Amino acid sequence: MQIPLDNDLTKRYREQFGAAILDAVEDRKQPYLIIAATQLEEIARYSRDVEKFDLLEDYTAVDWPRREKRFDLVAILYSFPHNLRLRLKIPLADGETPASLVEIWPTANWLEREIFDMFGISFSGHPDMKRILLPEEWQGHPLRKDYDILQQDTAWVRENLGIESGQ
Amino acid sequence: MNPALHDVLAFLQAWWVELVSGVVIVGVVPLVAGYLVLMERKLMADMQARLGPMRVGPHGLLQPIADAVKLLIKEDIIPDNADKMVFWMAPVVSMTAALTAMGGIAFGPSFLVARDINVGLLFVIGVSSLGLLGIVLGGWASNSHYSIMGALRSTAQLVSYETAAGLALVSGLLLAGTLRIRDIVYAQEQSGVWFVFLVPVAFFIYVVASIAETNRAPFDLPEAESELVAGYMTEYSGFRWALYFLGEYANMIVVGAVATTLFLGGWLRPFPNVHWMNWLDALPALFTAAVGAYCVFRAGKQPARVQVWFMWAVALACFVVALILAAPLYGPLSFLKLGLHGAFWFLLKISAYIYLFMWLRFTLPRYRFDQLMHLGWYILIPLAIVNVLAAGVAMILEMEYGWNRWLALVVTTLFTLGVALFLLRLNDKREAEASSAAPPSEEPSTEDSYAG
Amino acid sequence: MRDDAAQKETLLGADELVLNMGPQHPSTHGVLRVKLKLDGERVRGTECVIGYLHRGVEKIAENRTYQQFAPYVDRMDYVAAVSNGLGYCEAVEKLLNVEAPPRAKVIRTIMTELQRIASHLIWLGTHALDIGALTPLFYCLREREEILKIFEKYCGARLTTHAFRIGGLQYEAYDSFEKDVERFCKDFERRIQEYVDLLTGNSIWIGRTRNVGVLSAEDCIALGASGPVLRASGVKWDLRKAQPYAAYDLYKFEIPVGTNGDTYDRYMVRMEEMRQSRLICLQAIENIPAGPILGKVGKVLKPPAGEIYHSIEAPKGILGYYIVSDGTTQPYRVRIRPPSFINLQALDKMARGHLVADVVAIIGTLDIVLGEVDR
Amino acid sequence: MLDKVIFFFFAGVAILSAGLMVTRRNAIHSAVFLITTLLATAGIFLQLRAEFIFIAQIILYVGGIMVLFIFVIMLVSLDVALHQVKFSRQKWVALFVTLALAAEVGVMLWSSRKVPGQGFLLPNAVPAAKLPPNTEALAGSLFSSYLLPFEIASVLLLVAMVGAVVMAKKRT
Repeated sequence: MQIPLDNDLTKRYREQFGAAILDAVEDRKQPYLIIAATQLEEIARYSRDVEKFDLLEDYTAVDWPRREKRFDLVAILYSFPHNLRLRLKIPLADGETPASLVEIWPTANWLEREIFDMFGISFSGHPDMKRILLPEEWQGHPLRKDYDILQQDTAWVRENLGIESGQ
Repeated sequence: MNPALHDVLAFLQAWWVELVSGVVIVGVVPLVAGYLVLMERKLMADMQARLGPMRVGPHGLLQPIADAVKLLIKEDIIPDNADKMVFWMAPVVSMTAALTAMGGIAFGPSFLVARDINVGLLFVIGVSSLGLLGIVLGGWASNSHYSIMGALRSTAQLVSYETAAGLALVSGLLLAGTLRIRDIVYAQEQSGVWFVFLVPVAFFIYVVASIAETNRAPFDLPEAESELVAGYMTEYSGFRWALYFLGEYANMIVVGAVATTLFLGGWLRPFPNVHWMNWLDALPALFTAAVGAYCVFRAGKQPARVQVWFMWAVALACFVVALILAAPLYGPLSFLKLGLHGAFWFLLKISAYIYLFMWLRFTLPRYRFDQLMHLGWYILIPLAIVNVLAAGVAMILEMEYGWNRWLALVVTTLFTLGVALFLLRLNDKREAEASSAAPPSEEPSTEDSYAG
Repeated sequence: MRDDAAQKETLLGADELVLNMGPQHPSTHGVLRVKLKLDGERVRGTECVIGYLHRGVEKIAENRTYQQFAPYVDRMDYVAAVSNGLGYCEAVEKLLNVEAPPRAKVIRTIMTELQRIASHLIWLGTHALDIGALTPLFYCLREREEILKIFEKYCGARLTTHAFRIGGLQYEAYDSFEKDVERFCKDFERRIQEYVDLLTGNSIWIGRTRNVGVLSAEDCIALGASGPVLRASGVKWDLRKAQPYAAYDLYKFEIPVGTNGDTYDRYMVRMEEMRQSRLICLQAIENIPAGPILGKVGKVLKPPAGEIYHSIEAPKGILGYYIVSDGTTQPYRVRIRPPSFINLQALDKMARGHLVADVVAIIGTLDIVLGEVDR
Repeated sequence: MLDKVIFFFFAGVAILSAGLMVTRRNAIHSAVFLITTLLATAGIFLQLRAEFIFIAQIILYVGGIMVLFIFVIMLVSLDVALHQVKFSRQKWVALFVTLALAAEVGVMLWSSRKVPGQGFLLPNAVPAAKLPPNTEALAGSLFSSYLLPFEIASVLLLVAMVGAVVMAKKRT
């Protein structure tokens, strides 16, 4: 159902950022751009200021362990003036540190922390890069595909909760 | 006879009424406080479309006893880092103060513990204000942030509102011309009217300030449950906690009694000097009889047999009390009238006062601390001062210039009300300025304001 | 927050007090823990510590089939389970490219609006309780009970209803469904006046909520705050109007907005939203189309590979589902955009410079549910 | 007899807690013992039928001043104060002053014994119950013969209060 997208919006993005826009796709009538992590901050700023995507509705990641760049960061933008949604997908290799978007959308603060917590992607320039949902000493990042659903930080559980296992 | 024994006997002979009353206070007030709690819970339930305690005894009437037993056998926790001595002592101070203050109250012309202390009213407010020490010390000793904040709040609050309450009492005292509890009531009997009608503003100030003094909503900030968990009582459990609670409810009775004594005519019935109103003397008996009749009426509708019996028992008790209250109406027994009817009217007035407290608690949200202080310092205290002056002026007008008492008081009260309006306007203006001038968030750029 | 900045001179030279509010505190609405940095009673900064209720919902989703996961979403925002279910079902339907039949859509709308009222009632009761008004809570619970009774009659569950099914509805509406909803809605107008009488004009209530936790429209958008929080700041925006889903395009309703973005405005907005929800329900029950309640979906759901983002206007704000399918029966990735989580971020901005008592009011006005914050 | 028991009880409590108040390290404990001292003194006042002074002692000292003392002590961090040995160097000075004071009081008591009926110890003075009510008497003398000193004192307090407010305002 994915079809290549070539409307005015994508044209403007391509004009502005050229090679940094790796691809533009429409999936089930929802557009998304695949962009390079290097230009993330500029593209985000452009999206907010020029294209008026003023709301960062959600910011998350997907793990594709077999791919060369195993993560997709997914930023879901919404524009109040145009009543329009756009997704930015940023492929990332393990260990890459994309720029933090906190300066552009303050709402990214906790969302990036959650991504760090769940996927282990660290954002450079984030004011407070630490775990948010899991305890700070927890080992492992649960939403990675190689983190089994039965897996847990048994040592942490034993030490802090005083029980053998949380399962 | 051994002179020491003789001394003791003489002492007992002179003071037996007071001693018995003291024992009664210590023995009965906890029970009364327990039933005040039950009454509060039942009233609250009624206003909130639910039933309240229903399980222990018919209609939950034994709930206070169950609560007391529960609190007694509960584990007594003292936090590790608490100051043991002060922690242990604080609730006792609170409760002792409240119970001692009660000793100064005349529940009727013949029920008075501290019989001829000539600073009676001062004694009551002075000693009851010592309860604050228990709160402050308890808050400090718990070694917890919530407790200490509760203690700080309560210090600030009680010191401010005690000033207002004291000043409000002064304008009543000016009319009475004495501090002796009994003489205050006699003064009202002579003037033929309760002081609440002579100095209504003072009464209003006292009502507000006394709510704040007893830490009741909407001024229950020292123990604001949703902010400070339980304020100064956070770390207390079991019976120590119960002592605080007891102190608080005993304090409610005390402020109710003070207001009743000074403003509501003490043990006097309404219109004490109007002869054609003498039929009011029958009211206590009729009232209790009516309660009994209602119980009989309800008894038929109770679902369980136990409840039916219980209702009958209550009805019977009511009829007995009604008979006792009716006894003074019979000529030869009329010497009982002052004592029995006095106690009835006094307790009725205190109950009404406490009911007002509870009603307010169920209805109103809680003040914020700064709002509370503003209300105290910007409105109540200035108003109370003006009111004292006004009452003084009224008395001078009456005594020196021969004005009619009512005229003088109406003029000065109107003046005080004008001042009140002015203060309120001023307060509104100040608030409006404050909200427009100062943005609520005071650190815009120095720190990253979005940081987690 | 940086600690060096916290070492400021405070009243009487006393140290800055760090007050640990929660995770067991009467008014943090669950297991939220807020570290308050205080100068006396004035808040210098806050730090939320969350995750006490983390259950790994998103991880669970990857190991369940689409249908199996549906009940789990009810456990996030457990005071508005129906809305969660609606969002999830519609997202999966979009992923499958199927549509629920009109009858299902209308019933979904009614249920969701009832749920919105129920959720707002819980908010109103607890918020008022936080501010010290004891009584509204019980009135609110009384009315919520009526709604829960309707839910119970409809699907057997009261709280975590799992009322809808991917492709339509699980159950046909029971016989007196319309009558029950109508009776509730007729009655509710009178009931709502009781809350208004207790709170709206009360000077203490106004004093406690006016100019407390002010959030401008720009701040709201920057912080991602949505739902009534956003509308109270004056942004007339509601997903039910902006991008209608279910059957919302059929009904007339207003979007209430505030002007100051303070706690009082949020209160007024939510109160009006309840009235509007009531009107939607009344319009909807007038004409529930006949027909099937389940669209053309198979027993085994295998959405083609791809992804979808679908969001709805939940009682607390934008509730979004981002679902990635790899063509199997289990979702490859489910991301839930929880409105409470993102709204809670605004707490620090709103609470600075206020008193401890205001923090309580602000947590209340954000209307968070920790099940959703922590997931 | 009973009067004596009561008197010695109050006096004993007052002296004992005064001693404890000086020797306690913890400022709050000191404050608590000071309160006890003040209350015991108030009790003695009551026994002497000086009811107004009794209640003034309670309201002003215990209910007002001591509460504010504790309020301030709570605000100041106690841990620091506990570890400091502040007054140790003044030990000898303190001892000297105490002895001097004790000697003074002793001399006074001793000399007063010489004049019968005018001593400082008044155990056999007029029975208190026969005195006129002293609240009125106190008011009478305060507002007539001692009006000027009374007003001066109140103005002084007002000055102190205004001064405190000014000093507190300067800080911010």
